[in-house]
Amino acid sequence: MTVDLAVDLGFLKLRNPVLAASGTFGYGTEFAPFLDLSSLGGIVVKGLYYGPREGNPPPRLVETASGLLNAIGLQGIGVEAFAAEILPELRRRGAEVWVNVCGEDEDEYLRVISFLDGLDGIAAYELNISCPNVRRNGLCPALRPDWTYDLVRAAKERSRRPLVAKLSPNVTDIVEIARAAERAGADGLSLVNTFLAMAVDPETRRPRLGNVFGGLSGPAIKPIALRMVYQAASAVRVPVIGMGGIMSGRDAVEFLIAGARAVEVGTANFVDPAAAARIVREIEAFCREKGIARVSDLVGTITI
Amino acid sequence: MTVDLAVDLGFLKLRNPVLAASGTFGYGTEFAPFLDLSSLGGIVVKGLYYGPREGNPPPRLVETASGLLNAIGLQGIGVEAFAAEILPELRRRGAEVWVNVCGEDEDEYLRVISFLDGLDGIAAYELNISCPNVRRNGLCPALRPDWTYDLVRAAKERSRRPLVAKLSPNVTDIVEIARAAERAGADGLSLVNTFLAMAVDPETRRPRLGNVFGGLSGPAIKPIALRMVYQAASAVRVPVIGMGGIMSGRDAVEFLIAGARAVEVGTANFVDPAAAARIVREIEAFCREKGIARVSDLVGTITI
Amino acid sequence: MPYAVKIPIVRKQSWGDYHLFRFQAPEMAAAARPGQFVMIRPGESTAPLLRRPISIHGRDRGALEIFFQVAGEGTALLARRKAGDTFDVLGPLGRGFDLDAPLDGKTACLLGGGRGIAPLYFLALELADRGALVKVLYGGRTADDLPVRDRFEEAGLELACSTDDGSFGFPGLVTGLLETEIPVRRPDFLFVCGPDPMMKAAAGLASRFRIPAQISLESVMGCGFGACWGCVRRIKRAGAEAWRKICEDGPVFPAEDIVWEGWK
Amino acid sequence: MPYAVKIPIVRKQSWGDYHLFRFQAPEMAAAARPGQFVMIRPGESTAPLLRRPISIHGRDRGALEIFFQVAGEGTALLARRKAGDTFDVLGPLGRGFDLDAPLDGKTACLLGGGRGIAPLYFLALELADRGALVKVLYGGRTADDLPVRDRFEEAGLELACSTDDGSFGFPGLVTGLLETEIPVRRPDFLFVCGPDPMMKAAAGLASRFRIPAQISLESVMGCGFGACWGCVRRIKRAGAEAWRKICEDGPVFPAEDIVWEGWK
Ligand SMILES: Cc1cc2nc3c(=O)[nH]c(=O)nc-3n(C[C@H](O)[C@H](O)[C@H](O)COP(=O)(O)OP(=O)(O)OC[C@H]3O[C@@H](n4cnc5c(N)ncnc54)[C@H](O)[C@@H]3O)c2cc1C
Ligand SMILES: Cc1cc2nc3c(=O)[nH]c(=O)nc-3n(C[C@H](O)[C@H](O)[C@H](O)COP(=O)(O)OP(=O)(O)OC[C@H]3O[C@@H](n4cnc5c(N)ncnc54)[C@H](O)[C@@H]3O)c2cc1C
Ligand SMILES: Cc1cc2nc3c(=O)[nH]c(=O)nc-3n(C[C@H](O)[C@H](O)[C@H](O)COP(=O)(O)O)c2cc1C
Ligand SMILES: Cc1cc2nc3c(=O)[nH]c(=O)nc-3n(C[C@H](O)[C@H](O)[C@H](O)COP(=O)(O)O)c2cc1C
Ligand code: FES
Ligand code: FES
Repeated sequence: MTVDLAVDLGFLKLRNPVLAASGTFGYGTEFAPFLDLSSLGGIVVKGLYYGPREGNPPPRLVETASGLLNAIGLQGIGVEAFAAEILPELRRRGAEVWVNVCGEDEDEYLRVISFLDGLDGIAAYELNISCPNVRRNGLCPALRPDWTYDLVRAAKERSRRPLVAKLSPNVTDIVEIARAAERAGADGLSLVNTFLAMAVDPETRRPRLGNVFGGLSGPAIKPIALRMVYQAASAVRVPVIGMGGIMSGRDAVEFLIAGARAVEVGTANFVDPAAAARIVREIEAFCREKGIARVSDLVGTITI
Repeated sequence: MTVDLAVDLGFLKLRNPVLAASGTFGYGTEFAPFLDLSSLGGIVVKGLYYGPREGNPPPRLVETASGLLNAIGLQGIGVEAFAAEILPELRRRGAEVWVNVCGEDEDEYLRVISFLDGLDGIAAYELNISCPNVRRNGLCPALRPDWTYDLVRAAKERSRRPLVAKLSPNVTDIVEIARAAERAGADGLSLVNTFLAMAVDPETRRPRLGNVFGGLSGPAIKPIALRMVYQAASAVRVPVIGMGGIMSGRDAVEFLIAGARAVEVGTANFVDPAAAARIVREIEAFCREKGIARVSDLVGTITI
Repeated sequence: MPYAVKIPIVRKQSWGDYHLFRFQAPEMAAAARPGQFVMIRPGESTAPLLRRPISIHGRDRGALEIFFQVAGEGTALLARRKAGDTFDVLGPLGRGFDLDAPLDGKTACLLGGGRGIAPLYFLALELADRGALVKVLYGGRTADDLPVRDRFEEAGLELACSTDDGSFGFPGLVTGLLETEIPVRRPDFLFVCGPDPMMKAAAGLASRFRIPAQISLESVMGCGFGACWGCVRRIKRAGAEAWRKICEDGPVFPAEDIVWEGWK
Repeated sequence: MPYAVKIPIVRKQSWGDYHLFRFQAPEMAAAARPGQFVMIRPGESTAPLLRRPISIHGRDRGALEIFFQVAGEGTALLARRKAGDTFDVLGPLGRGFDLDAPLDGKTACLLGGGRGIAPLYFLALELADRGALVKVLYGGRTADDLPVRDRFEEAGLELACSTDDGSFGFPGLVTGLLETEIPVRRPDFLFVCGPDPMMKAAAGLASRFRIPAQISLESVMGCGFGACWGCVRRIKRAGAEAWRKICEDGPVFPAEDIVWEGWK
């Protein structure tokens, strides 16, 4: 039995529902030794500001129980170097490229989009309105529906490409934020970004991260992420891309059943650099075993 | 070197900073075979409604990566049976008893407090305004500052005992809620309760919990809980009791350093029924090793 | 209550996914009664986090035995231990089988499905000790799922087996085997442990033939000693139904008290 | 890039908290260069989650060796493996030591502190192969912290040891030993790996005596292959300071490029 892995996001057809999550897949090229980049549904490259960024002082990573706490602070090369050095290589390798768009303020988000709009070979933008590592206190637009609405709307008006808004889990009511992003014209939603968190070193009595706070990802957060994806997918019509702690095909299937049209694989890429491709195969094997002809037949089939 | 383990909450002196967390220590008596109940700073008994409660249909527990997802739904015996069967036994054993107060509505919270006010041998109330397992969608008073304020204020006015408000982590801004509880007259705050979460069984395509959603606890949540405790403790003057994933004395010390005046031990009690007493000893050993004469000297000493 | 952090494993036997461990635990062994269980910590890290409930399979002087099947991550980790390693064991827990009725000369049928055979070995020996005539019915999917059948025979206990695929013994479900046994043997008591559908069917037969039956239930357990209220099932007592804790009020219940419907 | 999920351990040696493993990995061994490292997964569960970076300690035909000290949960789990078990290893990774300069007849001083000795054994053999005169300075807290000193001697490499407590060799820090060596031996090159304060002090000496030094840095690593940007340290290059990835641009850097101040 062959399984049809393709999923239709409405604004874009994916060869399969697995994307590599932003910031956990470098610029994509780092993974070329480990997997065929064209075998994934897509790769969301590391968050891009307009110019190069310094990032936060180390330590930037702390391992926690089944989780990873990071405060990279979006160190990166900026759009020009991306266009010159990275994008051509990704296209040559047949990758479906998404760009995670960042900005210090609305103006920078729009400048990034304008610049990228001028390039070929980008499938969609993921608007990163939810990074907890840029401001010390974890503030970001996705914490409030009005901020979310304003920024998504401005970005959508500027963009010539499909725009997916990436939401934060650090909110009381994810549905309210999801609806605001939809109303503002987002073509899809992706969630969750990392949870604002911290760790303290009892020896030094200092925060373990140079940046004090960081973002928690990995298997630890999966149950909370899955709940939010389910709530968001139940509340909006645009497609939802789910993520948070996906390590295996079965984890991915949980998100699809809960309503995600596609998934992103994050922290797992660090543990197993071939994880994203493996998860595609594991989803396929799951469908075959259960006699499911199209992976899209799983989406949103949860029975309450 | 002897270490002074006592901590002063202002409204109450504790022999040491370790309490057993509500719902994870039964009614206390279940643990008598494993530890000396009088050796703890206190025990917060399982949440009490006025009358007996059925609780949620099983499955009520799912293990997740370094976490426990529960939807017990506060099954319990009610205040009268507690007064008759449990409290005398706890007093006989020398336990410092806190009661976790629940209610379907404000009226029930107040009736529980009135009833308990008539009993001797209770040290304080922990007002459970944050249980995600009672309403299907996880709604609870601690999600909004105004709801928090109103309920805490009404409860405080009625109560003849110190009242600690137990906060929910499922909020955008824990500081706003903490301040509302403080303004309303709470003598202290305890946090965090569990994170609203879910799990899906790929085989049946159903939620793994009978109640669909549940509350996530255990080591998985520690980094998020610690961040919130730090934020709350930095924002209010009343003492903060910290919890979330504490498994060891070092975990407890992280919370104390971040600003908690005491801690509660939850899920760890299931894994090791003597955990709370062990954690007291481990905190003491930590202080001795570092030459810290009073455990209270650790509180809030984080250097940023 | 005996409680030991580290208990040395003195013997291990394995058959594919099934494992039998014997560990030295004199206090626990002295206190143990058939139908009780222990909670074993699968590892030292936080994943898996909780202890796993495993029935007491046998007792031999100061040693206890457990018999289990790998079902997931926790039992897989347990299975990796070797003789000489240690287990972190809490127990004995639960109420076990009610053996207060006069048993001498009575006929007892023990019905075990798959890993559900675990508590029945200990029980069978105890019943035999008390003069009961014991017949064990042991069902599995295939002949490979009946690894401990020799133990019963070596202990001189009467045994009949069934397999779903007919590869050994009676072809079909073990409840089918029970149906053929009842008219012949007219058991005074039934003791049952296995998968839910099998126990439900056995309870149906017990009720039809008016044989008092005790059933050992399973449930996901958070603590094993009554503190978390996570392990409940629907139980009828004195006419009233309630969610009752398997770990404390059970795991063994009279068949007629168990409410099979409407909880899953 | 060689990448193998399961690599069999063929030999294990242990000295207290220190362990030396040899595993069969022909492709990896062929590709490995001194100063490179591998990422090893501590277990199969999600806690611990990430791989741990460990230097390549030695190469012998198709086998690689690692030498490590238990520092926490991850390395404790690794230490529990036995010969016959497998490792989940990713590598070789990183750029390793720069050996492009002419080495024949040159004098190289290798400075290893504690577990920092790990990459220097592989390096020492390679340098000797290329005709360099190698002197290894190996420092530890006590004599027990110098477990692999025999290996150097057995390989015919010149070695001097120091201990902080004076229980073996030169009493004091290994950088103290270096200070006594420099005037005597006038090394052409320094290669250093150890705790940060020791490396910083060694860099100071290198600069004072104008000896080109290469230093192998450590940092917490998320991936090991340049994808997470978690492992950065402050590095100066062409006059400009930046957070550079240890795993990709290093772990070995010229001493003068490392900015020791203001990052921790
Ligand atoms: C009182 C009692 C006695 C038991 N005695 C034995 C025994 O002697 N031998 C034996 O092989 N098994 C026994 N079990 C079952 C055993 O506890 C489970 O197989 C084990 O906990 C599964 O853990 P895991 O990590 O391997 O699998 P998991 O990955 O946790 O689960 C695998 C599957 O088993 C289910 N499961 C998980 N925990 C339990 C549980 N506590 N009870 C029932 N199903 C569960 C899960 O929902 C899942 O479908 C007993 C259970 C109880 C409640
Ligand atoms: C390139 C490289 C090569 C290394 N080679 C070796 C080697 O050959 N032999 C050896 O014994 N050790 C080596 N290390 C150090 C080793 O990686 C750490 O000791 C190990 O990751 C600690 O893991 P753990 O789970 O045991 O301890 P944890 O509990 O994770 O940490 C224990 C302590 O070590 C610190 N730590 C954690 N991870 C690292 C890390 N990656 N680098 C530095 N400190 C860390 C923590 O902050 C903590 O203070 C190397 C490190 C790097 C970066
Ligand atoms: C090291 C690291 C860097 C990240 N960088 C970004 C980023 O640049 N942009 C972004 O939107 N999300 C970023 N994230 C969040 C992930 O894309 C993802 O939302 C999150 O990690 C949850 O998924 P996971 O649990 O599978 O890792 C980063 C996560 C990690 C761990
Ligand atoms: C099974 C279970 C039952 C709980 N019941 C209650 C309760 O009745 N009242 C309450 O305020 N919190 C309850 N909690 C939350 C805990 O008190 C605690 O806030 C939470 O578990 C986080 O701490 P931990 O990670 O140490 O478990 C319960 C938690 C668990 C796991
Ligand atoms: S397992 Fe905790 S109450 Fe039964
Ligand atoms: S460890 Fe991930 S970039 Fe270096």
